Amino acid sequence: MTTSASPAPAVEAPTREHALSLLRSMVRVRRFEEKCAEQYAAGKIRGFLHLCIGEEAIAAGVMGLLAPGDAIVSTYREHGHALARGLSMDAVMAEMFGKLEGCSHGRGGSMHLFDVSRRFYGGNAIVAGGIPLALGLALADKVGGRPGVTACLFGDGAVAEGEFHESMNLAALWKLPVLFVCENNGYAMGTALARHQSQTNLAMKAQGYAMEATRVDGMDVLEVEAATRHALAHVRSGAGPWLLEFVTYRFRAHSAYDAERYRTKGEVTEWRKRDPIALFCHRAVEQGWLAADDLTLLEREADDEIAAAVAFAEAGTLEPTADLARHVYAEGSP
Amino acid sequence: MTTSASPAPAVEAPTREHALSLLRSMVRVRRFEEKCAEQYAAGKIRGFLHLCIGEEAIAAGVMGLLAPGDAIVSTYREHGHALARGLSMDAVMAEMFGKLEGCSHGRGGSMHLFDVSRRFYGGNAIVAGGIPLALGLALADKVGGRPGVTACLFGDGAVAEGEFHESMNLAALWKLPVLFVCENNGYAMGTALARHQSQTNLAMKAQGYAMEATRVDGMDVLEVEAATRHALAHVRSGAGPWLLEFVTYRFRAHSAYDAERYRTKGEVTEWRKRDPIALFCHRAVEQGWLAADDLTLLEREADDEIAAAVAFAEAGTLEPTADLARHVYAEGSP
Amino acid sequence: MTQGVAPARKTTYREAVRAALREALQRDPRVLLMGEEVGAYGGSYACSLGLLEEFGPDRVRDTPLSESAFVGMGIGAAMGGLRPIVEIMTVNFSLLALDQLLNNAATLRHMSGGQVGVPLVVRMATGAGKQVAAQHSHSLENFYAHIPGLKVLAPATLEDARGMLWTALEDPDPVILFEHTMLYGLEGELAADAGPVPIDRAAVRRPGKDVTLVAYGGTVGKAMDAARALAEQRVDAEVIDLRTLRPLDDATLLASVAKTHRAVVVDEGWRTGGLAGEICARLAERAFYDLDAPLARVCTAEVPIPYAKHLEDAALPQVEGIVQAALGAVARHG
Amino acid sequence: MTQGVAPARKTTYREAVRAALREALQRDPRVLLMGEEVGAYGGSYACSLGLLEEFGPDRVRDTPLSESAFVGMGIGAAMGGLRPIVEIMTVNFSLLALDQLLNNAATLRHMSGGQVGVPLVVRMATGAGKQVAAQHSHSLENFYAHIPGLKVLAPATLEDARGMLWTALEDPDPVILFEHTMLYGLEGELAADAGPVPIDRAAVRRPGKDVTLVAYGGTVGKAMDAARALAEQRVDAEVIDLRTLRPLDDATLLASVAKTHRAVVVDEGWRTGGLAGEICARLAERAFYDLDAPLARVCTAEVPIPYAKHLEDAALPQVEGIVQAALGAVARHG
Ligand SMILES: Cc1ncc(C[n+]2csc(CCOP(=O)(O)OP(=O)(O)O)c2C)c(N)n1
Ligand SMILES: Cc1ncc(C[n+]2csc(CCOP(=O)(O)OP(=O)(O)O)c2C)c(N)n1
Ligand SMILES: [Mg+2]
Ligand SMILES: [Mg+2]
Repeated sequence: MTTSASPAPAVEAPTREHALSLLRSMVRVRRFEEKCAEQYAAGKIRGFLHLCIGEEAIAAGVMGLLAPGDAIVSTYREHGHALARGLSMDAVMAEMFGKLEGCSHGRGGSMHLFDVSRRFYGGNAIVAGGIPLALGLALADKVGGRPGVTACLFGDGAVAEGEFHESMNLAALWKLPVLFVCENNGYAMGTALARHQSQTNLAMKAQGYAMEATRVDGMDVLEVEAATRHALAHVRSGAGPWLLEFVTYRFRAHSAYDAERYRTKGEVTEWRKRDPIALFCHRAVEQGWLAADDLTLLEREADDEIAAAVAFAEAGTLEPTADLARHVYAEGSP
Repeated sequence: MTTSASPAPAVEAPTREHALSLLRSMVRVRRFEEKCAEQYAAGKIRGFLHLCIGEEAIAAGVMGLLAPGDAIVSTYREHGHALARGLSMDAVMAEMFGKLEGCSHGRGGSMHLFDVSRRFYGGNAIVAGGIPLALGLALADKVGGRPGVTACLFGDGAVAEGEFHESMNLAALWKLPVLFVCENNGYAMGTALARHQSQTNLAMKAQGYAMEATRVDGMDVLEVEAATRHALAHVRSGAGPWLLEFVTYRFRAHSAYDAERYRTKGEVTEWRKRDPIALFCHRAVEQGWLAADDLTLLEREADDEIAAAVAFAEAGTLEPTADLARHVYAEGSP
Repeated sequence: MTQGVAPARKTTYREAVRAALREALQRDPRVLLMGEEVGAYGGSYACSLGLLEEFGPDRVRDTPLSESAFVGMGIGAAMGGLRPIVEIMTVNFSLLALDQLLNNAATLRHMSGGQVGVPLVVRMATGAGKQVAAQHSHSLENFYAHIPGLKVLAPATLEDARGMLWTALEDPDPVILFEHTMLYGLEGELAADAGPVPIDRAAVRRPGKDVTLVAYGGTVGKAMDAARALAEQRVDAEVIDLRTLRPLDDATLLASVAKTHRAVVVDEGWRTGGLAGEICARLAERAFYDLDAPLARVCTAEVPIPYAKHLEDAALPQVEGIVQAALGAVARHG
Repeated sequence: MTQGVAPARKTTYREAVRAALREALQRDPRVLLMGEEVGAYGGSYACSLGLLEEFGPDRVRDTPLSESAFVGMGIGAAMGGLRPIVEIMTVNFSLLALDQLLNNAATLRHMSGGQVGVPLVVRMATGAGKQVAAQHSHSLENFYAHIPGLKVLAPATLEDARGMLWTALEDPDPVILFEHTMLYGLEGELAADAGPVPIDRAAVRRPGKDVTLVAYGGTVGKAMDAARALAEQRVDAEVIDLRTLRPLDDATLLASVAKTHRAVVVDEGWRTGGLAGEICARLAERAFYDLDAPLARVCTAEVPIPYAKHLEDAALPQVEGIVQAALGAVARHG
């Protein structure tokens, strides 16, 4: 499945420790989101809720390779990115509960997770609207002589927006340290890729900008890592941006309001056979990187963390409505 | 200079009649615009005035091949397109004089020439803003079962705008009968191509949309014609849009307000050696397609027509200010 | 305009919109429905469920995420003879197409001296209340009501949801229709043969003599609730539903204030620079001597809408606030 | 804030803007100037002539025609620690970036619970008067003044052109600066050491007792001319220059009307839904008992601005119209 403009880098066998950390990262996201769906059904989480179940290999593979000084700009489907980046489950769950203890103090919700201390610049819910922000963060690092790379995540649907194009050109023209990460899950809401893109090989888009690109199997966390490592080295060297297209699939509905009329159960079933967690586990055990019961242990660990997060969120406080107008302008600003 | 995604079609020797018509078309535009510059200096024409002197081969070559049922969407640099499409000099000059007899009744000026009877849908002064309109006109023809093609003209600068990208994707996806015509004159205002495009071969952009494209010498009217004929046949057949990139040069300033700090006199001099009128004349006489004094005759013919147009414009009337609010909504509309 | 004589049936606002769309597609072959998710998904608010199946992909067209291009394409298609209905998923995303709507749709007729008409209908959802946070909760109707060349409608009832589209499609100029997201679930009775309704006048939804409450779209219901609450305190409020936001029906407003001498304007837009201010200005200009108390506005707090329910509620106009403003007005004397 | 003590020098508004930009680049290494034509061309209104040469291409950056991307990049760069000054060539093209300004620049701080600040300054030209027709003559200040999270300035004098930028750059939140195109040529005296000016208050440009004329930007001069004409008719007009369009300085407005009891609001925006309406609404809410006559607005006619000079003049607010409105106000009694 890996085809690329640049040659695909070789995948190396991970150490047990590394394999554990990749699996842990994916499992945490998976279990956390399953709990989110439950809490949504229970009315504890409201508004829009977009789950990335099925796409966890990207969050785990990409975020794991970023340095603390790197920055991230994501979309409304960002729980995975946030957790893999190190935001605590407590803060994320409390955010979705609308509590002051949430990572955006309850003002953002599921689509707008922020943590500036981790250079996680949100959760942006205007499709493609975050892409130019990533350029700016990268520009600031470049101008400031800092080695940071900004990872900019977006979906296949975003590729149709003008801002994607403007940003690709500008980033390549100015050799900005941006890692463009396209999570191509085959659908923009209910619109299948071939119904919204005349060129369905999205990595090919990079040629129009003289930019490097790779198209990668997004269900294989090791492929994700290898491609990211390679691209990141290029970007970090100052040679300009890189576009990574990860081919993946969303196992769940687009959001809570989606009856999934636009795809068949069979298609979903087929893709579930390539579940990134199952795929990796199977291979890891087969290859002896992991033990047979590692998955169960990690799931249990995650479940404990999640239960604590729910309790934390439940116990959280509501910001007084008197503070509604806070943060429209800087505190103490004229 | 011709490089192309698709193979370049062969250029055939024109008949005398055809050679005359191409030369006439270019000469009319050239002389007309020289007069416009004079009238601008004299304060008769106001606002923005963008001349296409140097780029006439594109107007002559492309417009000459369009059928009456085809539609055109152009930019603020559209005098050449308008005249080559058959708008009268009278109507265009009167428009720039702000007279009721102008092709837009004095409301549009130089940047907004319209003639719906010739399916000339303007003169659009938002860079790239006309491109989506061309898609719509093409869609209407397609849905209506009419054979029309919509020619959509824009500059190299427009290629950086998001609307270009969105429109390329949509036109290719829906196989709309649009002929995309990029007049790449090497500058977006004062910004040289390599300073605004990471990929300076603009025809290459088409690959990101699985669209056909050709890059053509825009100073050679026969090359322009040949490439246009080829592309037009494709588009008219229902096979989808085509992007033509014509490499050309603007001999004059961007507009009347431009001190041309961004390029050297030498560069302009070099390009003037490839003046499309001189180039064609020289070759046509050498090859025996035209006689040595044909140019002079055509220039005289054009000058007479221009003098009459200036007189017409001078004699035109000003719309009463009481009619200011006309045409905001349809006449007689609730 | 026909008034339904057939017996009323229980239905919803959403179903009324769907019936109107269906009928438009049935009645006029020039009508197309285009936009994100209108087809395979059935409409992001399920307003076009089944229409793709009934009318096929040439009439019901899913577009890529390209607001500027597909709105511009709708404008071009209208110029080319079609009667497109373009759906922008929500007003939040319409900013990406505002250039097209202002600089092309609203402008082409005037700029072309009356030659180019744009009989386009654009529908979009608007408003807050579903905890979808700051990027998905705007009420930007005043941006559109500000633009000469557009007509702007806000159906607040089942009759209007059913009937305005028909009239809008017969209009020779571009019409923008705002549907408040909280209204889709509104239940009520609608005549089986409900037909077109006028789009040039406001409606008095409740006659009263003590104070005029002006509202539109999503706030009409709140104003009605406030009027009921006021009645319990022996204040007889008149409720005006603006229905048409551009052009505003001054006559109905002035007649009401001439009777009540007091007005409270309710608007879900942010207060400063919103539509409520325009209503106040008109009354201050033209009903000055009728007024016995200061005008008052009940608008959304000037904050990006927060996610947390209690904060969102605090930000939006609520019944209690309207009641208080009305009581304040009746307590004052001229 | 320093007041110039050095001797005054003859200069222009354009030169004042240029001096302000130059000083900003000198004073703070975090300041960048970005936008179309700011560099090699010297600024489309020559406001940045020589700055590329002086500060180099890292500090003065010509951007491609990509309003959305480079404004978004400016936002990101501000988040990343820079102090970018982004120039949008004119407000007409700013619509292409309005999504970025509203949904990101104005929103990020609130949506992130106070974590993300956007200390960005955006400059743009605005206004009509140069016969550049319907797509180049807008006054859309109210679109921006409507948006919580932004501050909006309109320098109308040399002092403000020179001094507002400094203060804006020190503001922790996004500031939009509108420069009316007709002001660039304005000549006057300016202290050689003119420094920053406050950006939180309106200015009384001419004290008077009979009627308040409220204006900003390009209409301040017209209001002053009207005041002089009124003086000849023994009407003593007070002229208020709003200076800051968001947040509005209510205190200065209310104090003036408390004295004059009459107000005429002059605004080059279209009347309906414009900023003038907001001023009227505030007065009708808060100065109701002070008013002795209906409020009046002198705005631009509700038409796309036509090219022809006499029609353009007829569309815009003119001195005569202001005088008539003021005379109308003083002739009425409360
Ligand atoms: C500008 C804009 N248009 C439309 C939407 C509504 N919308 C939200 S998500 C989405 C689909 C995006 O698809 P993709 O980029 O592939 O991301 P995915 O949801 O598949 O992760 C749409 C249409 C939006 N949020 N922003
Ligand atoms: C959206 C927009 N941004 C900026 C401008 C100002 N502007 C007018 S023409 C121009 C350069 C366009 O260059 P190109 O597309 O190459 O056309 P050319 O003028 O060379 O024919 C610019 C920046 C505009 N009219 N519209
Ligand atoms: Mg997707
Ligand atoms: Mg060019």
